[in-house]
This record gives sequence, C-alpha cells and structure tokens, in this order.
Amino acid sequence: MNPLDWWLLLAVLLFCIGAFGVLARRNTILVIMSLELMLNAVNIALVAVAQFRAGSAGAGVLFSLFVITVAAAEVTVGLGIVIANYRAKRTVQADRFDEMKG
Amino acid sequence: MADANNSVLVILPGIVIACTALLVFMADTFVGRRKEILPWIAAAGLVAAAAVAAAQWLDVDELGSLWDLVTGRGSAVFGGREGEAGFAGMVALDKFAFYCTLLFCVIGVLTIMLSDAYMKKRRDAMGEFYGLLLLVIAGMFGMAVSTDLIALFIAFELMSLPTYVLAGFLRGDVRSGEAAVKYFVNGAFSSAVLVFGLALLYAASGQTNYAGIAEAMSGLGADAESGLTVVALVFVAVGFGFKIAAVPFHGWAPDVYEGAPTPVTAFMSVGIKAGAFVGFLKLFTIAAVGLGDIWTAALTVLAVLTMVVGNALALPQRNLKRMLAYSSIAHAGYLLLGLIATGASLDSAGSSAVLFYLGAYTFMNIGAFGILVWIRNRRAFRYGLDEVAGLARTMPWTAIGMALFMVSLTGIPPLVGFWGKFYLFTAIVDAGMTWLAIVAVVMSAVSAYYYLRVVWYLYFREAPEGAEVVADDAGPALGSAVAVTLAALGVLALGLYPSPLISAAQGALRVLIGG
Amino acid sequence: MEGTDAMKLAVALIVLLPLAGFIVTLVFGKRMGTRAHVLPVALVTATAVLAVYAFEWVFRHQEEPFVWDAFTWLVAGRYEVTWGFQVDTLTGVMLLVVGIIGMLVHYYSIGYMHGDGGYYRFFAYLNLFMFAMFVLILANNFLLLFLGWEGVGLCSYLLIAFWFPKKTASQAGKKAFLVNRVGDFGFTLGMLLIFVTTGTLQFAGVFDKAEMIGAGTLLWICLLLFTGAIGKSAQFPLHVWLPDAMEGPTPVSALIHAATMVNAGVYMVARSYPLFMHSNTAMLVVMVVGTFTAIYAAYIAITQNDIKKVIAYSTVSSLGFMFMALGAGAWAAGIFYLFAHGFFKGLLFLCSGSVIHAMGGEQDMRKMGGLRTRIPVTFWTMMVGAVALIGVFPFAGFWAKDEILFADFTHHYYVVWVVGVVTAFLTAVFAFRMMFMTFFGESRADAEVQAHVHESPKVMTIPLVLLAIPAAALGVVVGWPPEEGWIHTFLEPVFFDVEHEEFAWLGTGGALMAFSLVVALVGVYVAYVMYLKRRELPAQLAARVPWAYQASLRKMYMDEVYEVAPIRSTIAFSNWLWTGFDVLVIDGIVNGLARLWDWVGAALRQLQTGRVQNYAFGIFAGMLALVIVVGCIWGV
Amino acid sequence: MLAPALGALVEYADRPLSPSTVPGRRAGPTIHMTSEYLTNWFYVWSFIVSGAVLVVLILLVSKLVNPSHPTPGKLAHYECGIPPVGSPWSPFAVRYYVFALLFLVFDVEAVFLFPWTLVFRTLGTAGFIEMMLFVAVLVWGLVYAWRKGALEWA
Repeated sequence: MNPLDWWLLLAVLLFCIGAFGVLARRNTILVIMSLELMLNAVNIALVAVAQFRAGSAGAGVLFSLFVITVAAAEVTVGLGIVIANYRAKRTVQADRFDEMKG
Repeated sequence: MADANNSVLVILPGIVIACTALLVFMADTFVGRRKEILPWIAAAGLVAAAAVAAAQWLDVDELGSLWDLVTGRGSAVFGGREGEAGFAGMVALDKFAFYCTLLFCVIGVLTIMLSDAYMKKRRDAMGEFYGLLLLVIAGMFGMAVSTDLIALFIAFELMSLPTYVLAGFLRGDVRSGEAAVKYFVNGAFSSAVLVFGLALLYAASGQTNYAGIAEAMSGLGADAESGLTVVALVFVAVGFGFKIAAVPFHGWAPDVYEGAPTPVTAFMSVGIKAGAFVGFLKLFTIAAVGLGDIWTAALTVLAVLTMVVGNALALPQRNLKRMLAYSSIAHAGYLLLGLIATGASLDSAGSSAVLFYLGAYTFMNIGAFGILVWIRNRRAFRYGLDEVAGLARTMPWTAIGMALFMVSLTGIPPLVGFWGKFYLFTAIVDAGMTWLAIVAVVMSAVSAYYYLRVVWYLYFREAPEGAEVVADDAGPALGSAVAVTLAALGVLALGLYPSPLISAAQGALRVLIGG
Repeated sequence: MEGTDAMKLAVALIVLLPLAGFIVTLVFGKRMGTRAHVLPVALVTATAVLAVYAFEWVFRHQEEPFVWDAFTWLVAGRYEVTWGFQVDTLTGVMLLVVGIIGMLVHYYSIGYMHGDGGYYRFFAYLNLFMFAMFVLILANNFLLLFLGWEGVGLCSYLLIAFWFPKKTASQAGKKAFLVNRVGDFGFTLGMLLIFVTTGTLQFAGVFDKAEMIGAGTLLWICLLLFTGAIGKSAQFPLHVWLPDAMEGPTPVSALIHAATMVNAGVYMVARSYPLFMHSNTAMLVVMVVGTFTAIYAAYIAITQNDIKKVIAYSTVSSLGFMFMALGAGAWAAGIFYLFAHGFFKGLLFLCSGSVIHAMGGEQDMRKMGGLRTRIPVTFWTMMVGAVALIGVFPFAGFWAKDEILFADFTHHYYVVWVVGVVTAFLTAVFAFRMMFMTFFGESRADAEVQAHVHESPKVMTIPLVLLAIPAAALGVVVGWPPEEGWIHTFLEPVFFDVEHEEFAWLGTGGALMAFSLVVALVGVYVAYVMYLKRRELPAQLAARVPWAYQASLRKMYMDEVYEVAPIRSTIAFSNWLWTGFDVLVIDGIVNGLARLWDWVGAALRQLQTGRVQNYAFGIFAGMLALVIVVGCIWGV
Repeated sequence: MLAPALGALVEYADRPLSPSTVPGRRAGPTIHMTSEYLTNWFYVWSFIVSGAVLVVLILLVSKLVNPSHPTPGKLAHYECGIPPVGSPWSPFAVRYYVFALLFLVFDVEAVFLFPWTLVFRTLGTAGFIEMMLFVAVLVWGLVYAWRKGALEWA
C-alpha cells in the first residue's frame, strides 16, 4: 500500500485517540485539549494528501492553515465558556453538568 | 486577483452583515447607557444586506420587478445560469444564495424583534447578543454562497462558534452555562468529525472545489464509490446531522434548547438549521451529485431515526420549551426527506421543498417560541404545559396565536405547515420511496397528539391557581408582539396562498440542479 | 350554460357568509352580548336561501353539473390544487339537508342557549361549522373535501366540549378527537395513495382513471377512505365517540351529530361511488360493517335511560343502515335514507332538547312521564319523528328504510335483510319505549320539577313544526313510487348504471313492504305492553294507599324487567355490549395507542441522561454504525 | 506488533469488494495510483477497528470490569496522582486566562501573515490592501477588548 495510506492511518489513529479523550476525560480542560488533538489529526491528513495526491495540492495546505486558526478560535471560545461556568458552578468536571435531562 | 472587486461584490451582503457586527460591538462600548440603539443598528444592517442582495440582482437582471424576482418568475439569472463566482470559485452568489440571503435576513430581523423585552432586562449583554447574532447570520450567508470545502468549513465555524457563546450568554445562570458546555463540547467534537470528512473528501478527489470534486469523482467512474468516499461522506453527514440535530446526533439539542435564552433557542431551532441545510444541500447536490446513492443511504437511516425518536420523545414532555426542542428534531427528520428525494432522483423538487419548508418553519417556530417569550413577558412562566391551561380566557389573542402555530406545526390545512409537509412528502413519493412518506405521515399523525394537546390545554382546561403573578420579564415588549404577529400572518397568508414562496424556492433550485 | 354566473355568486356566498359570520361573531360577539345571535342567524338564513336556489338550479340542470374552479390554490409543477366547487344532484340533496336543518337549528338555539355564558361563542362555532360543512359538500377535489372534513371535526370537538368545565364534557371532546384521528389518518393515507396512483386529487380526474387502477390498489384506496368514513360516521368499532358527544348542547347533537356531520362519511363514500363500484370486496366490507353496526347499536339503545343516549345510539344504527344500503348497491336508497334521516333525527334531537328544557335539565327518562299534555307541541312533533324513524306508512322513514330492505332482499343478501328487519323491530321498540316513558303514564318527576314543566318558547317550537313537515311528508314526495321515485331519477347522473329491481306492488316489493310495516307495529306493541300497559294498576293503588305506591312502583319495574325471559337476556346482552365491549375493549384500544407512544417516549427518555459525554458518545457510536451500515449497503 | 496486524488487515481490505469495480478502466498514472487505493476498503475497516477498539471497548470494559464499591477515597479524582487540595484554579486570577486567550487568538491569527509574505510581490496592491483590512479587523478586536476593560488587572 502506498505511503499516503500510512499517513492517513496515522491521522486516523490520532483522531481516534483524540476522540477517546473527548469521550473519556472528565475534566473539560482536557476535553478541549483532546479536541485540538482531533483537529491536528485533520491537519496531518490534509498536508499528507497535499503532498502525495495529484490534484490541487495548494488547497490542502491552505485548508490546514484555516483549520489551525479556527481551532485557535474554538479553543478560545471553549475556555471562555469553561471559565464562565467555573465562576457560576465552581467546577470543571464535565459530568457535573447534568441538571437538564430527559 | 483580477476579479477582486467582483469577488467582493459576490459576498457583499455577507460583508455588510459582518461589518454591522463589528459596528455593533464597537458601538456597544461607546454608547454607554443608550443601548436601545444597538438592535436598530443590527436590524438596519440586515435590511441593508437584503437590499444589497436584491440590488445586485436587479441591476443585472432583465427581471421586471423585485416581486417577479422573489416569486421566481422571469427567465434571467444573475450573471447567467451559474450565478456569479468569486475568489477563484470559492463562493458563488446565485439565485439559490439569494433566496437564502433573504430568508436569513428575515430570520435575523424576527429574532431581533423577539429579543426586544428580553434584552431590555439584560442591557449589559446587548452588545454581545446582537453582535454575535449578526456574526452567526454572516456565517449562514457563507454556508449559502460557499462552493468550496474550505469556504464551507470557515462558514460552518463562523456559524457555530458565536452560537456556543449565545447559548450560554446568561452569565451566572447555571442552566444557560450548562447549555453552553454541552453545545460546545458536542459541537466542537462533531465539527472535528466534519472537517475530517472534508479532508477525506479532498483525499478522494484531490479537489476542494465543488465542481472540481464532482468532475474528479465522475472521472473515477465506478471506483468513486470506494471505502474512502463512504467514510468521507458519512463523516460530513455526521457534522451536518449534528447541526440539524438529527438522531443519533441530537442528544445536546433538548438540553441546549431548554437552557439557552428563549430568543436564542428560537433562533437556533430555525436559523442554524436553515444554515446547515442550505450549506450541505449545496455540497451534496453539486460536489457529491455523482455519489447520490451513498449519502442518500446515510441520510435515509438518519431521517427514519430522527422522525421516530424525535416524535416519540416529544410526547412525554410537559415543558413546552423542551417539547418544541424535540419537535424541531422531528422536523429536521421531515426536512431530510427533501434532500433524500433529490439525491435519489436528481430532481430539484425535493430540494425546493426543503427551501420552502425552511421558510414555512421559520414562521411557525419563531412564532411558537415568540408566544412563550410573550407569555413570560406578561406573567410568571416556567414553560410548563400546565401553566398555559385556560390561557384562552386570560390571554385570548395569545392563545389563538399559540393554537395557530401548533396546528400549523401539526401540518393541518390550510396553514403553511401543511404545504411544507405536502411538498416534502410528494417529492419523496416521486423519488420512488413511498415507504418513507408513509413513515413520515404516521409520525405527523403521532405529532398531532402532543401539538394539539397544547391547544387542548389552552382552551379546555381550567387555569391553574394564582396564574396572575408578576411577570418574569415584565416590561414593554412591542417588538415581541410585532414579531409574533408577523409570524402568525406569515403562517396564515402562506397557508392560504403558498404559490409565491414555492415557486421562488423552485426558481432558486433551478440554478443548482437542472430542475 | 345559462345562469352560471349567478350560480358562481351563490356558491361563493354560501361558503363565505358563514365564515364572515364566524369571524365577526368571534371578535365582536362579546360586546353584542345577548344579541350576539342576530348576525349569525341572519347570515345562515341567507345561506339556506342560497342553498335552496343552488338546489333549484341543479334541479334544472341535472345532466350537466355545475363545476367551478374558483381560483388555483397553488401552481407548483404538476401539483395543482384548486379551490374548486361542484354542484351535482348529490351535492344538491346535501345542500338542502345542511342548509335547511342548519338554519332551523340556529333559530332553535336562540331559545335553547338563551342566557348561556358562551352565547356568542356558541353561534360563532356553529357558523364556522356551517362554513366547513359547505366546503366539504361543495368541494370538487379530495383535498378541499378533507379541509372541510377536518374543519367540521374541529367544530365538533369544540362544541362537544362547549361546557368544558364539566369534566365529562372535555373528556368526551378529547375522546371524539382521538377516535377521529384514527379515521382521518386512514383518509389521509387513502388520499396519498390516490394521488400516487392517479396523480391528481380532482374528483373528475380520479374517477376517470378509476377503471385503470389495479384491483389491489383500488381495494386499498377504498378501504382507507372507508376508514375515514367509519370514524366520521361513527361506525363500529369507531362509534364510541358519538354517544359521549351527547355531552354537547342539544342543538349541536341535532345538527352535527345527527343531521349533517356524521353523514359526511356516508357522503364521502357515495361521492367515491365510481371507485367503490369497481371493488366488490370493498362494497362487501362497507355492507358488513354497516349491517353489524346497525343491529349492534339498536341493541344497546334498548337499555339506555338517558333520552339523548337513546337517540344517539339510534343515530349510530341509522348510519349503519345507510352504509348497509351503499354496500348492498342501493346507492340512491342510501342517500334517500340520509335525506329523510337528517330531518326526522334532527327533529327527534330538537324535541328531546325541548323535553330536557321543560324538565329543567333532566335527561333521565325514569324521572319523566306524562308529559303528553304538558308540552303538546313537543309531544306531537316528537311523535312524528318517532313514527318516521321506525318507518310507519306513510312517513319519511318508511319509504327509505323499505327500499333498503327491498334492495337487500332482491340483491340476495338475505342474511343482511333478516338483520335489517330485526333492527327495524328493535328500533320500533326503543323508539316507543322512549316515547312511552317520556310522554305517557304517570309523571315520575319530583314535585318542584313538575311545577316548572313548561312548553318551550315559540322560537324553539316553530322549528320543530317546520321539521316535522318534511319528516312526515318527505317520503311520499320524493320516494313515490318506490324504486322509480323522483329521488332515483334525480340521483341517476351521479350513480350511473346501477341496476334497478322492478318494484311489484303485488309481488316481492309489496309483500316485503307490508311485512316490515307489520314488524314495526309489533315492535310498538311490545313497547306498549312493557312500558305502559302495566301502569294503570299502580295508578289505581296509588289513589288509595300512597305509601304502597312507591313500593309497588319499584316492584312494577322488577316485573317489567323480569317477566319476559328473552327480553331479560336481550337486555343483559345489550348491557354487556354497552358496558363491557364498548367501554372496555374499544376505549381500551383507543387509549392504548396513545399510551403505547407515551411508553416508547418514556423508554427513550432513559437515554437522554443529560451527561455531556454520553451525547458525544452517541455521536461517535452513531458515526461508526453509519459507516458500517452504509458500507454494507454500498460496497459489500 | 501493530504492523503485522494491520498488514493482515490490509490484505483483507485490499480484496476487491465493490462488484461494480471494472479492473480494465485505468486512465493515466495518477488515476492508476488513485484507483489503487480508492477501491480498497482499508479506510472503512481501519476506522471501524481502531475506533471501536480505542473507544467503545475501553469505555465499556472500564465500565463493566471495575467493581464499584465507592468510598470517599475512591471518589476523589486523581488527575495528577494525588488528591487535589482545594481547587486547582484558585492560585491564578481569572484575568490570567483572559490574557492567555487574547494572546492565543492574536498569536495564531498571525499565521496568515507568513504565506502572504511569500506571495506579496505577485499579489501587489490589492493583496496589500486586503491584508491591511485583515489586520485592521484584528486591531478592531483588540480595541474592543481594551474598551471592555479586558486588558486591566482588577
């Protein structure tokens, strides 16, 4: 199998590790970090494709740039929300947010 | 950058909206206590954006009047059949985008009116609220115009990120904060999945431009339907399904809808859904047009689950806000039928039905939530079903409005909700998937139970003791009243005479699919 | 075609006037106070006149029905739905029934609802009902018909629950709503199927294609439509809502639940004649359901003590009779019966209302009696209605009922015929049981009620008289001579090529006619023996020893119940049907459907844990599942 | 030990699955390579396997296997090995995070400047103006933060 597959496989594994972090971690800060991990997996995939795949290669690199910046904005919003909640609820544990259900 | 000016022209409405947002933010820090001006600025910006979009059409169109344009009559289309492309084909302002722009502006203005009394109670947050709202709408506009994976992704995030903040913008309110956390974690997770899907789509085709992807895929012939494409499309469907709260990606929706401020909930249930739908409609129908059978399969599974689970979960709810949340999940299920129909038959009927339904749903749902805001503005109200019992006597007109919206949501003629379902279901039948239509009809019959139960409480139940306590958000709420009234008129008028809207929707689709 | 413009105007007004009445009354009614009725009644009167005009028009143009697509509702591709109206002879008959009875009921209500809290609300709803009912019968496509169908349904729920502070009333309204959901759901599916197969919903278009539709599909279409009819026309097993609907004000019972709305199902089936004509199985189903309902409801009616419940079950039975006729292929006879039934059943209800009015709200017949002399007008008119109901020569019911039985017989549905005859017998029994218990013998009301017994005001009695006339004479006028009567030739264009049996006076026809007449009279006699004859005895006793009076009176009841064994078993059986079957099984099913969904919802709710990461897990698991599913559909 | 397993996986995945695949159709080297890896089902299986193993199993197993006899000691969360004393947040003023976030945003947005410098000449004036607009928006945001008082220790 060709090299691109190995890169994509790496991306997949990284993505799944990040997903695992999001699902398993109780601390929202760590959850956000795991989210960043997932987005970085995407970046690897994008750059790898841009490298090996015929077609408009530049797009992949460009795309990854945007992913990076959006990820930054995302983490900013996320941390902001976490801080606001910490003020109100004095906790960052994800599973403590279960007031509404059903 | 030869077409720089042209490109700017293409996204001019979006630019107008975004700049208005910046203006609102800045004005917020300068006006001091006179914050009542902010909603006016925001509304003006939206109107201006709509006007710009319309003007762009009129100066290049041989169309006689704006009315012809809106009703989709007449022949010519902006810059020829393809619409006007900009930024190296990353965006295109075509008739489809035009329809969506108008729709989004209507949604935005209605939301601004709705939040009138609500925001007067929370002056300090006015700047954030209206600024973020405008940013979201700018993102929705981006969803409508983008014809490239990158543009789609940016628009998607621009639409999402401010919404997380809006959901939790009642600082100090535990439920609102909880809503924000849930929405953010799930949202960020699913958008990571989405962007991974986009990356894989890029991997499969080597292109990020919709047209390019379609071309590359057709070049591959049968090989196009490979594992890679399947995974890519499924991932895209997941990110999309999350935004429209399709089962099983819906878990967040009821909690967020319940926790978020009601005007925000109203906006999310209508605006975000509309934005997501138009964006992915374009992606699926242009880029993945050759792979219809794959994403149709995926969406069919989602649609059935969504309709069944959404309705089943709405039944036991006794909190109106939560009930409406589940109902909007169910409606997302109906809407999916339109996409499926287009994917299965490559006929534009389904997609135009979706556009029509989005318009119809805007009036119904904003109206329904608006009534809740309005009641809360008049008396103590925790959105409980029992609290509206006997409302017909204490607040007759409010009760009539509520009944109207509920009946319309049920899909009983002659209200607009009926036509929405009518077009969706007929489209799916024409696409040869009658069984789906039957499922949908059964489910709407079920939904009648919980919608009309509300009407029942309004008219045939005795009012609870001590209903006339002081209001939660007391104060002048002219805006909310106007918004609800407009919504009610829309539901009635479009119900009695839906032709203009439907032909407008069909006209909009003619650009994408040679309907 | 001459006069179409006038006709257009008439039809438009027929639809619009009641609507206007509804809106104005709803908005300004409160201010009009006790004069809230003026506008609606005036408008309905005008409507009735127009309806008569329309009838007269179609009378002159029987062969060429009036069809008018007022305006195109929406033009979207191939789907074209119009506000289209059509007046053919069938519609003409319906117009007469709805227009005239509707008008009379409006007048009657002025007296009956006098001083009620929701006076204006009542008239507003009535006008809305008229609007919807006219839309229903004037529509020239299924969708518009369905619109009216839902409209009358809505009004029916609103009016059943009119006195909603009464728990039973709001319950009854809810029940009516739920039960009709089932029927309407079938109807919707039927329309969908029609649209899928024929690509249109216009009557003309659909019926033209009727032959082309495959037998299986056609059967499904007919059965689904009939499901709707079962719900609306209160046929077994969806009839349960109608008896409870008596919680509504009596004029409502008369107009909606006897004369007009409940006939909508019959009308719809008759309207779909070209479809049913081609599906014998469907016809058979219609006939069986109708026949069974007829006798079933008649059984139950015998033991009811609430005067309105008796008439209600009798209505269910009569509707069963109509479906029996349609199913047996006696289309004209069925509509004829509908025509007559509308008048005499409406009359009976209004009379019962007048009785209740006189008794100060008392509905229990055991507390009545001897009203004959106290409220003569009501008595005589009600007697006309009862006689017409049981079909005594020459009253309206006689001709209609007889043609149906004749058709059953001549079409060799002997079983159906026997059931029909038995039903006729039972009908006679309970009708006159009601008459005797109410009007004859000693009054069993307590003193202070007695004191206040009074004939109803003119505004109520005059409509009774006006209704009594057609109830008595209609049969002879339109139904004579049998099988060639005017109504037949009149309905010829609608029910084309229905084979006719020759009616021989000195043959089957005459014999059957005589026989059923005898049966009816026997029924009356039985009722007389059971509920009247043994009454003089206690009366004489009562003259001497008052204390013995009560005791003996109760004893008398025992005797009446126990003296004749077959009657006892009948009563027991009908009791069982009523309490056991109706209340338990059928209500159980209706409520069960609702509960099932509640249960499903509750079960799914468990998954809605409120935990952030459980939702995220749902997303992830759903993602994997979707990959697998789509992967399996698509590559492997 | 992962590699051989994956090798086997690939063997399995590489077998032609889609019946519609016509081996004959090949157009040019790129597409050749493309269809090579496009037609295999490597991705489906790698996703399902790694996803299921990494997430579903770990979550479920940990749920099932571990006996739950909760005691206060066990319930204490152990992100950093020892039971935390007090809130881990207390030492820092919330302001710190606001600054951190502001820095993060402006820092990362600067990433767009680098590719711009590479193609600066070719873009010419239009590109310059566009970038200035971009920077202006960022400055606008900074001013907003400042006006909102986010930049002061309080």
